[in-house]
Formats: sequence, structure tokens, C-alpha cells
Amino acid sequence: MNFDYSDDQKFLKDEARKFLAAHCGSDRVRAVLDDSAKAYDADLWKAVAAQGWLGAAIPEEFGGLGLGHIELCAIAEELGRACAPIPFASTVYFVAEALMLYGSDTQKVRWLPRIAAGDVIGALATSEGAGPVTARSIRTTVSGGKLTGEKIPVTDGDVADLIVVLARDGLYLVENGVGVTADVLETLDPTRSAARLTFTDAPCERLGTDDGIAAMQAVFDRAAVLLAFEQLGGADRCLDMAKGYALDRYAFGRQIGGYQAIKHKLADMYVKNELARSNAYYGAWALNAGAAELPLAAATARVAASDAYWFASKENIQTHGGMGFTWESDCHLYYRRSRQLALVAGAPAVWRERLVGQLEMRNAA
Amino acid sequence: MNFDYSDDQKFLKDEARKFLAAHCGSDRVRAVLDDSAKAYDADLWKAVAAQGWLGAAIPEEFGGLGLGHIELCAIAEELGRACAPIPFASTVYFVAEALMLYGSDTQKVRWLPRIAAGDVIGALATSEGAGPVTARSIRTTVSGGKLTGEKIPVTDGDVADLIVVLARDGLYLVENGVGVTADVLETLDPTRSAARLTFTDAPCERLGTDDGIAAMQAVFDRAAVLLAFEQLGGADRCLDMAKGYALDRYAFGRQIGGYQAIKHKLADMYVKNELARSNAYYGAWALNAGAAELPLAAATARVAASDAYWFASKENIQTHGGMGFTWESDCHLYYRRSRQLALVAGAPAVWRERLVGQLEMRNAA
Amino acid sequence: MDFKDSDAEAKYRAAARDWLDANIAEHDAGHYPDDMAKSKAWQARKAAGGYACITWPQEWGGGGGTPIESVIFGQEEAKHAVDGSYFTIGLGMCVPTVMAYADDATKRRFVGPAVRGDEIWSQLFSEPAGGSDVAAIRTRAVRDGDDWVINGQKVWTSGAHYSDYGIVLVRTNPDVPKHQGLTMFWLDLKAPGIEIRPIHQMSGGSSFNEVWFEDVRISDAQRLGPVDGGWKVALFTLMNERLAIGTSGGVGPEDILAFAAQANGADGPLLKDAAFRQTLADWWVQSEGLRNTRMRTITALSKGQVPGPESSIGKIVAANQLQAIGNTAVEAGDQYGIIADPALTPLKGAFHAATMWAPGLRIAGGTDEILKNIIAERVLGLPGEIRVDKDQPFRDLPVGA
Amino acid sequence: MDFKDSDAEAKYRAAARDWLDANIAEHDAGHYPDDMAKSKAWQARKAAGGYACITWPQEWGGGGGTPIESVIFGQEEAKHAVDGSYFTIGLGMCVPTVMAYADDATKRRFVGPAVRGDEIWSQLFSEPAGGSDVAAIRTRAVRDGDDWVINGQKVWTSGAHYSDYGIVLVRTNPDVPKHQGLTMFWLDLKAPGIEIRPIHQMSGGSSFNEVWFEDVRISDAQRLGPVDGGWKVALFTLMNERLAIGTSGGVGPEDILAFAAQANGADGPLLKDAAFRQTLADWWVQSEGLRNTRMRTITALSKGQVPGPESSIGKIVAANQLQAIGNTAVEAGDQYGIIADPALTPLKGAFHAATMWAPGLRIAGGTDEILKNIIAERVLGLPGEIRVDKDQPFRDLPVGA
Repeated sequence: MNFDYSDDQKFLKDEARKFLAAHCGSDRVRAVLDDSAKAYDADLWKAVAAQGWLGAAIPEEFGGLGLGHIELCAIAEELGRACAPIPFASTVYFVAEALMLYGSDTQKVRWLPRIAAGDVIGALATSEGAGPVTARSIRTTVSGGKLTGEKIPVTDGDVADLIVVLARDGLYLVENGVGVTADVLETLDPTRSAARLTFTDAPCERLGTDDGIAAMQAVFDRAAVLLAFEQLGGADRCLDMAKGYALDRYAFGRQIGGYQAIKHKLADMYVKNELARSNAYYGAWALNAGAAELPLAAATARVAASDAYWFASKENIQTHGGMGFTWESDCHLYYRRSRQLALVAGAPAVWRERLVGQLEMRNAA
Repeated sequence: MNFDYSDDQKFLKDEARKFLAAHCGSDRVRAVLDDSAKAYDADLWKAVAAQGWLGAAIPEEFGGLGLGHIELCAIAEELGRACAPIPFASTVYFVAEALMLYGSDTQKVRWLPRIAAGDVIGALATSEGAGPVTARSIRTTVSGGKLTGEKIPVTDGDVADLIVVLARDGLYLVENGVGVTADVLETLDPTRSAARLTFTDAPCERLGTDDGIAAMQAVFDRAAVLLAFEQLGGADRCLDMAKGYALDRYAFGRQIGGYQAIKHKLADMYVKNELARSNAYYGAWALNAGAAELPLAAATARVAASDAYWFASKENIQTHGGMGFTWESDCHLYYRRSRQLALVAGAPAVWRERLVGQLEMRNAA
Repeated sequence: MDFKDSDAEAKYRAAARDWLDANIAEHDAGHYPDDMAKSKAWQARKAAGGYACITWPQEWGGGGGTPIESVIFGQEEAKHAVDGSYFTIGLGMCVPTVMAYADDATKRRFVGPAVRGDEIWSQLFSEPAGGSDVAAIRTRAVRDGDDWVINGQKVWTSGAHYSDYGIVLVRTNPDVPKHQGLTMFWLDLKAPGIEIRPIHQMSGGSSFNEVWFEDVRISDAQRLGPVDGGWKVALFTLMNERLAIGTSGGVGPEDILAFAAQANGADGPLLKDAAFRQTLADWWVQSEGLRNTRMRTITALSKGQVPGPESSIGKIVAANQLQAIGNTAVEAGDQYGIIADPALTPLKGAFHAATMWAPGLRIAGGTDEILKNIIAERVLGLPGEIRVDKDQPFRDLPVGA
Repeated sequence: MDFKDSDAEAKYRAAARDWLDANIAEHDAGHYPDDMAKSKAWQARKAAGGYACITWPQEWGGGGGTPIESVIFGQEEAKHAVDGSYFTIGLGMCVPTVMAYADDATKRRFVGPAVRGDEIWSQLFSEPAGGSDVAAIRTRAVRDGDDWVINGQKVWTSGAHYSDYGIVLVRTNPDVPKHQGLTMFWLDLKAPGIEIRPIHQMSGGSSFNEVWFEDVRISDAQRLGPVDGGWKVALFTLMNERLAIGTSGGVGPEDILAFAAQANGADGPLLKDAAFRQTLADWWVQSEGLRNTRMRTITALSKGQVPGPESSIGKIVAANQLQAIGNTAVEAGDQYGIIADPALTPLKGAFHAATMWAPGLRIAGGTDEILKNIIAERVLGLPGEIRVDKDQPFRDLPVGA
């Protein structure tokens, strides 16, 4: 029994943190924020690829490092802490995971090495409008190897080379190009790009054989754990920022961190972050071990992390007072990202419902 | 426009508070709490009757004072503050209101004067088991003027002379006696009595012509406003107790009321109590004016008051620390009563649902 | 307890309604929050009709009416899409301070034009190192003959970029404890040495400004109240602030109710989701509670009572609810909720705007924490914070990094 | 991150399981929380088998094992209905203090019998005027030759009525600041002059006691640590408290899940109500979070790290959740929820009991507020409270009415 990162994993995590501190300061995040033409930080993307992180969990036979998912979780935590403005989640947590889960050997050989090398950006296209994605909400169809439908929003859809698309009967691989048009969308988090993708008889190939919603959910379960670590990293960073400001800022002749209202606010953040961390670790174990507990553990990790990040990011602004409400403060980068991460794989309410559904299934078994 | 008690009403309220301070100290409440054979404080009941409060809203032609419902609200607030251990709500808010709303002249002439005089205790019997009362949950039937069924719990059912019973097709009046047996129940609030009533071919007469659930709801709407004032009085008393203790108690050389955690806890209580008060006032207006807004106003008042009383009564205990957890402290009297009042006319979740239902009906109109 | 107008009130309401119908039609039926010229013209028209500053004496251009009449006119005016937000701070906070502390000539010069909307006023109190600690003012005014010379920086100054005049709180003596060395002045915001820079908010817009003072010279005649006696003047101004804030709009329960009736949940419309309904009920209870609390405040006003700090509850509740409602609507969109394009979002992006604006509302005019302290201390009578800075000279107080 | 036992751990678990199967069967398969004789016999049996105080050295009667082994045995023992709660405070807090501060003869006299369950210990720190301010101790010990004479009152003493011995913190010098005039002793709770009175709790039972001291005479040899040096000893004791509390049971998400599957909602089972499901998910997230946090703590222990104050989060979360779950189940009954008769209520009244007990759990061993202060100060490094009592002699400190 060992419920912590190993020493090697801690070393990797520390190195990742140092690397991102050097290559992904908030100036780099802001460069994407302030430039509406910029979908992501291409230099950082290349640097991250050079570190091998894109292939951390991809087996060596498919061009990855073959380290495993715990290592990928450690990297995700640091990417979240840095609020990295790159299509990492779309490419790695969604598309690479979907390929590893459902891809044929041919598909894996074709795509995974290029993903690991940073040559291919991926995107997952499931939503077709407002509200939860359900079997009824999907109108995208495939006929004669051609896919037709409209997906909105698709995170990183404007820059993706390879798109995993949910159609009525299952998941499909579509290369961005023939039959695909993208309209960039204005979103709450401009440091992450999103688009409306219109598919008109786009050439596609089937990915796996599972039913559509089931396949999407299987990918989401895996991504949820990885996203939880990004959220945890972000929430942890918010607590750090709030703590730093509370120690630096004086009011009425005292550090504001000495007032109980601030102390207890930060203690509340800490409690939520610790619960999120413990649940994320359990999810990491389930993901890495391929355990049957994964669906329940993933839902638990995602709900905890979404709650912690929302609370930490909004109360971090409050702790900063007026300064926290300015564009110049970094507080809002995390507030925005907390929204992006909470929604990109389905909203917290949907995951709470799924969590209880899993409990019911477990008890019925 | 005048959104406050009038000067006369304030005078009545002040007098009621003084009267109850003299006649209903916590020793009197505890006398009922500690004696399981004691269903209520009979001396207080007589004294309250002598004040005319039971008939405050009953028209003079039926033996009441004919003051109106605002005056009754003022009295209810003070009864709640004193945690009065008498069957006032059952008799006045439920049964007298049901009679005024649905009773024939004969029924009113027969019962209201005796209620106003304190000679008749009333009870409303709707629930038949765990869970919300719905058309499906009612099994009590009437045949040939005889009522048969089991009601659990019936607040004050063991001491009531006159019981308003919800049967499948409507409300009925049943006199406690032939065909009625009562088993006293152990409850969370021993200062208020409750029983399981079993009706076996009990003689009954119909009260009004409305459908059963609709009639019950009409009575609950009226009672909800009056109960909200009792809850408000209780919540206000909890804030007073907490404030008093926070000023008296020292820790680390300071009054505990000087610590922000306690200050903000009490400020939160104040905010909830003020919202509850304002909503209760609006409900009082709607009740007194016979306004069409009553169902929505009653639901709003009840949800606000239930929420405020629960919060105030539980955080009052916390403010008192270990002392608040002892039997000797009065804190738990209010904690218990907050549960009793929150459930006696249906739980807060049921009223929230009803509130939104009213909004939907309003918007559809 | 009565919601109905008295006879006199009903008469006033009918007259106000007639006047509005006649004048709005003639003037402009459209909504023009960003058109200052139209806002000024409407303010002038109201002043001419006796409907600007209804509770102020007629000799100062007001309506000579009662608080209830002011409320009634406000209710009727709100049915039309006109906007008076340019004047809220000036007429709500600054000009009352001028009326209370300036000499007759100054009052005669400024009050009338302000009431008519000819001139707009700003309030310059907040500073970067101040925030919740309003009196921690570092902007200095140094006496020079009959003048004072001001240097320093103000921040969070609403509307400074379109205002003509302002009242400014400055430090005139740093050698005495914090509250004892402050003085209040009025000044011309176009004076040499004043530079106004908009603050870029996290919500995107720039409602607020930084105002920099470099050797700004003003006359001692512009002083409001005694030298080093400015804190008492500031308290007078701030007492009026509480009444002005907290009524600010944004999305509320009615908006999300309308949205939910047509929004997709997992099984039909969101409004049919039991969890959403429970939450909506709580918001309704809060909103109605605040609305009815304002009715109680107005009742107190109409009886000649001065509303106390209990009105602080409005902003705490409203701002937190705004954040919750905004975010709930965003999250209800599931993945789609991240889209912030007004053309693609419910209510033209109002929920998304609320999500980004609410953090600011929770801070402006007193953070949640400051307002709870006010309730605890001034309403409930609990002890004040331990004041480590109480008797120290201002210049010796510790400051942050 | 791995939930599986290592080979050595698996071996230990198998052995523990075999031992339990053999001994439980032989001893008593029933549940006997209220039967002290049976509890003592089981403790003695565990001690003989090396399963009592697993991490303590064998020379003191312990098992000489690792923290992980202790956890493994605990997991296996929990599958059987045995109860060790009589010994929690003694073996968790008191005896470790004796082992750290007493002389060899005393240790030899007391540690073995405590491990074997022959003698039960109590901790006597809390006082009526103390509460959160643990060091505000008024019980006096006055030196008299080789003895000390104790007068005063302790409160919230768990299990004093069935305990044999106790450790007691008393004031030996009121003329120095609060923390500097305290001394720790062990004593015989049957000594003349000690009176133990049960406290009637709001929840009905009496788990706690008041303990009155009237001229209780004890030897200076019973002193633990230096005269006036008792606060440091108390901190040692309290450090162990945090590990003992917070794992206490009561109803949890699994219980209300089972209840909701068969409870009536307005439209079918409560478990199908979307609002209930959202809330249940949050409770699950909290409970799982706590369970997994304990796993992290055990991992730290197994690596030889000392778990810090971060374990304070357990009780805050668990106690508040207990209150919410209890009350939710009560309210789910609608009118019926008020009924508290165990024969008529779900889970034999467990939700109702939780509703009445949870307020106490939120206070015992540190209120929500104290625990948040501990997290803020000791984990996050935020400033401590301003200590107005810091340098004052204890006798001059203000006290309440």
C-alpha cells in the first residue's frame, strides 16, 4: 500500500514544475489571452513535445515514453498550475486516450507516434449545442464512410489535425481538411481555443465498435482523471496566490491574512483542495491499474476537482480585493480556466448524476 | 404603502412578549420536555386563552377578537420566541383557519367560539407515513358518514378534541372519541406532542367541498405564514442567545464575539433572519388581504423561515461551544423546535418545489 | 402591512405616470445607457418637471417630495428604458456632501447644474494601498499659502473619465493617527496635473479609473470641512453609499427561470430538473427577501427614520447570488456553456457577463468580509476588531510588499 | 500509487485474519460495546497475541510492528463486531504521555496493565472557563511538602466514570502568563476528594463527565514533566488526539443511499429525486476524499513521516456532513420525520441520533473555528491571532459573566 507519488514521479513532477516556471510564465498565458488570432502557444507546444510529455502514457512501441498514467497525472497537475495555453488535454487526454482504448493497431501505429512527437494536434467533438450530450442530442450521422453534422463547441477544433467525432452510432476519426470547416468561437477562457466544426461528407473511419454514448463516456472517464489533476494544480495555485497576497497585503496595520475571515476562507480552500487531491489520487490509481472502479473513481475525482477549483479561483479573487478584479492580475486567468476545465468534459451536475448512477449499479450488482 | 407592524400591532406584540416572559420562561418549556406524561402546559394554555389570542383572527360574530391576521402573526412571532409548549398552531393555524376557510355557518358557530375560549383543542391529520403527503399516499376513506384510516404523525392528536382529517376525497371534521384511538409518539421535540391516530368508523362530517389535497394545501398556505412567524421568533431568539453568549464568554483573554469567525457567523444569522422577516411580512400581507399572491408568498415565507431557523438554531449551539451541547442549556430547545416547525406542515424541500410550481403557473397565466 | 398606495400616493403615482408618458414619448423611447447626451437631456427634463432629486428642497432644484414619492417615481420610471446611472454617484454621494459642508456660494454654483445633469461628479477616496482600509490614504495635500498642492494616486474611481468635478479625500498630516490627518476637498477634474487612466477589468470593460495627481494646485476655498477633519466628512459621504449600491441589476431568478424553461437538461427542460428547482426556490427566497427588505427600509424612511447599516445585507446577498446564477446558467450549457459570444448565448450573454462581473460586485463598495463586520459591529453590537494601528502616527504604519 | 498489499503486508494480513478467525470464534462473535468485561477480555487477548498497541515496543507490551501493520489489523478487526472504544483515549493519548514523561518505575507499573486492558485511563484537561482556550485552566494545585493539593473542576471528561486513572493538567502558578504556570500529573480517579458527575447531553446520553476536586492530595512523584512545564506535556498529549478523533462513525453516504432507495419521495423513491442525487454525490465526494486522505496519512506514517495538523480536516468535514445527512434523512420523512422512536424510524433511529449528536461532534476535540485556525496557522502559515493575554499574569485575565 502506497498512496503517494513515488520518488521518481516526484522528481518528474518537480522537473515539470521548473520547466513550466521557465517556459510558461503568466506572460506567456497572457500572450494567448490578449491575441485573439492566437489559438495556443506554439513554442510551448514544441517545447512540451520535446520533453516527451505528450507521449508520457503512450507505450514505447507507439513512440511514447511508456511511463504510465500516474506520470501523466503528475504532468497534468503542473500544466494546470501553470494554466498552460496549449491543446494538451484535447490531444493527450481525449484523442490519444481514445486511440489507446479503441484504436486498431493500424490506427495506433499511424497516429500515436505523431501525437507523441507533437506533430498532430487532436480534438474531441461531441457536443452539438447547449445542454448535456445524450443519445437524443446527437444528430451527426455517417453514411458510406462520410460524416455529416455540426459540432459546437469543439475545444481546439480550429487547430486540430485529427478529430475524434461522436456520431449517432459510435466514434469516428476525421482528419481536418476535406469536408470540415471551422468557425472560431468567443469563449469565457480565451487562453484555450474552441470552434464550431461543420462536417459535410467528411471522410472518416470508425474508431472501435462501442455504442456512441458508451464510447464517449469511456473516453471521458479516462480524461476526467487527468483533467482532475489539471484542476487540482490550478486550485492549488489559487491557494498559493491567495496566501501570498494575504501575507503581503496590510489593512488596518495588519496583514490581511491575520483576519479570521481570510484565514478561514483559505482553510476552506485547503480542505477542498485536499479532498480533491485524495480523490484524484484514487482516480489515478484506478486509471493506471485499469481497475473496475474507474467510472466511479473518475466521477468522484472530477466532481471534487471541479468544486475545489471553482471555489479556489473565485475566492482567490475576493482575497485580492479590487486588485483581483483587474485584467492585470492573474486571478482571472484561473477563474476562466476553472470554467473551461469544468465544462470541457461535461458539467459537474452531469458528473454528480453519473456518480450516483454508478453507486446504484454497484449496489445492484 | 406601509411595510411594518402598525403602532397598535407593535403594542400588542410588546405586550405578548412581556406576558410570555412572565408566563413561559424556559423552566415552563422544560417542565413539558422533562415529563413524558405532559403533552402541553395546560396553565399556559388557559392563560393564553384568557388573553384572547386564540381568537385574535376569529371574527367577533364567532367569539373571536376579530383583529385580523397581522395581529395573529405578531402573537405567533412571540410564541415562537418563547418556544411555547402549547397546541396553539394545531388549534389556531390549522383547525380554526380550516373552519374559517371551509366551514359552514353551522360548523363555525359550533366550533369557533369554543376554540376562541380555549375549550377546544384542534389537530390536523394529513400524514399517513413517511414521505410527502400526496394524492397517492392517502388511504383514509369515508363511507356512510364514518371515517376509517390511520394518521401518523398527528401533532397534538393525543390531546385534540376536534380533528380535521384529510381523507381521499376531502377534509372531514372528527370529534375525538368514538372510533378514534391515539398512541403517543416519541419525537425529536418532546415539548410538542404527537400521536398516531387510528380511526375506525369514526363519525365525521365533511368540511367544505374542495378536493382533498387542494383543501389541505389551502389550509397549509395559511398556516405556513403563521408558522413562519413562529419560526422567525425562534430564529431571532437564537441570534439573541448567541449574541449574549458571545459577549459574555471570554477565550484567550477576549470576548469570543470579537473573533471574526463568530462575528460573521452571527452576521450570517442576521442576514437569514432579516430575509425571513421580510418574506414573512409579505406573506402576512397576502394572508390578511386575501391576495391572490398567497400561495407563492406563503411558500416563500415558509422556505425562508425554515432555512433561517435551522441555521440559527444549529449555529447557536456552535457559538455556545460545549455548554450549548448540554441538556441544561436552552439551545437544544430551539434546535428541536426548529425541526418540529419545519416539518409540521410539510418539509422545506416540498415547499421549494411548490414555490417553483407557483412561479410556473404565474408565468403560464 | 399594506402594499397598496394611500390615496395621496395613488394620486402622485398617476401624475408621475402621466408625466412620464408625455415626456418619454416626446423625448426618446429608446434605451441609451451609453449615450451621455441623451441621459443629460432626460435628467434636465426631469429637473424641470420636479422629478429630479425628488426628496431635495425645491430651492436647490429638487422636488421637495417624500421618500415614498421618490420610490413611486422610481418604480414608474423603471418601466421605461431610460438610464440615470451617470448621475448616481454625484447626486447620491458627492453633491449631498457639498450641500452639507460647502459655503453658500459654492452650493449655489454647483447644486443646480448637478441636479439638471449639466455637470457630473465623481468620488475619489479609494487608493491602491487602501481598499477595505479606506482611511489608509497616502495621497498628500501640502499647504502653500491659500492653496493646497496635491500629489498621489486614487483608484477605482467610477466615471472619472466622463465627470466634471469630484470630491477628494487626502492626507494633510501623516504625523497623527490615520483617521486624524485627512481633509476633504472638491475639485475640477480637468485641472492641470490630473491624469485619468481607465482600469481594465477582468470582465473586459473599464467602468473604473486610476486618477493620478501631480502637483495639482487647488484653493483652500475648495475645502469641505475642517483641516484634518476629513474623516467625518467621508463618513457622511459613505453613509449615503450604502443606499445607492445593492439595487444594481444584473440577472436574477426571473431571468434564469425564463432561461430554464427552454434550456435543455439531460431529460427535458432544465426547469423540470428537481435539483435546479430547489436551487431556484432559494434564489427566489433571497431576491424576494431583499425586495421586501427594501420595502421595510422605505417604510422607515417615510416615517422619518434613518436607515442604518442593516441595508448592508443587500449587496452581500445580491452579489453572491449574481455569481451563483450566472455560473449556474453557464454550467447548465454543459460544454456549450463555455461559449461567451452574445449572439450564441442566452439573454445575449447576460449570464456570462454576470459570471465575470459578480466578483467585482462582491468587492466594490465593501467586500463581503467588510460588510459582515459592519453588520456584526454596528447592528449586533459585537466588539470591533483589535486595532493595532489605533494610536500610531500614520507614517509609522506597516505596509505590504 | 498502489492500493495493493506488498508481499510482506499480504503475509501480515493473512496471519492477522487467521488469528482473528481463531480468537473471535473462541472468544465471542457478538457485538458488545457496552459490556466492559468483554471488551477488557478481548483487549487482553489481543495483547497476548501481539495485536494490542501494534506499533509500541514489545518490551512495553506492544506488538513491535509498523503503522501499516496497525492499519491492516484494524481493517481486519473492523470486519468483526468487537469494540475497543474504552481504551481509545487511554492508549491513544494518556499512556503515551506517561511513557514519555514518567520515571521507569511508574511506566513499569502502568503501561502493561493499560495495554492489556486491565486499567482504563482518562484525560482531564477541559474546564468550564476553558473550552477552546485549553490553557485557561483554573483548577489549582498547591504544594504541601512532598504532596500537592488539588481543588477545582474539570469538564467534558470522556469515560471518567469507568476509568481507573487519569492525567490531569492543573495551575500551579497564577502569577505568570497563562501557559507558563501549568503542571501535569497522573492520578488515581478513585482517590478521596474526587467526585465524578455525568453530564446530561442534549442528545440524551451522558458520554462525558464533570470531575470535581476537593482537597485531593497527590504525591509529587506523580508529576509528569517539570513544575510549571505542563503546557509542553499537554501539547504532546493533544498532538495524539488529532489522530484519534475524526474516524468516529455515525451515518454516512452509504447509509443514506440505502435509506433513499426505499424511502418515499413525492414521485417515487427518494433516490430518484435529482436534487437528492446531487447532494448525495457531494457527500460521497467528501467521504471518499476523507477515506483517501487517511490513506495518504498512513502512507506518510509508513515512510516515517509524522502526520501534521492537516489531519484536522477530517473532523470538520465529517462532523458537518453528519449533521447534514442526519437532518436530510429526517426532513425526507416530511411530517413523519419528527418521529424519533427507533422502532418507527429508518436505521433504528440512526439518522435522528446523528442529528442530535452532530452538534457535539462539531465541538468536541476542537470546534470548526479552532480547527480552521489550526489549518490556517500551522499548515498555511498565516499569522496567529492577536494575543491580548500574551504577557499578562493569568490571575489578571478578564473572564466572562
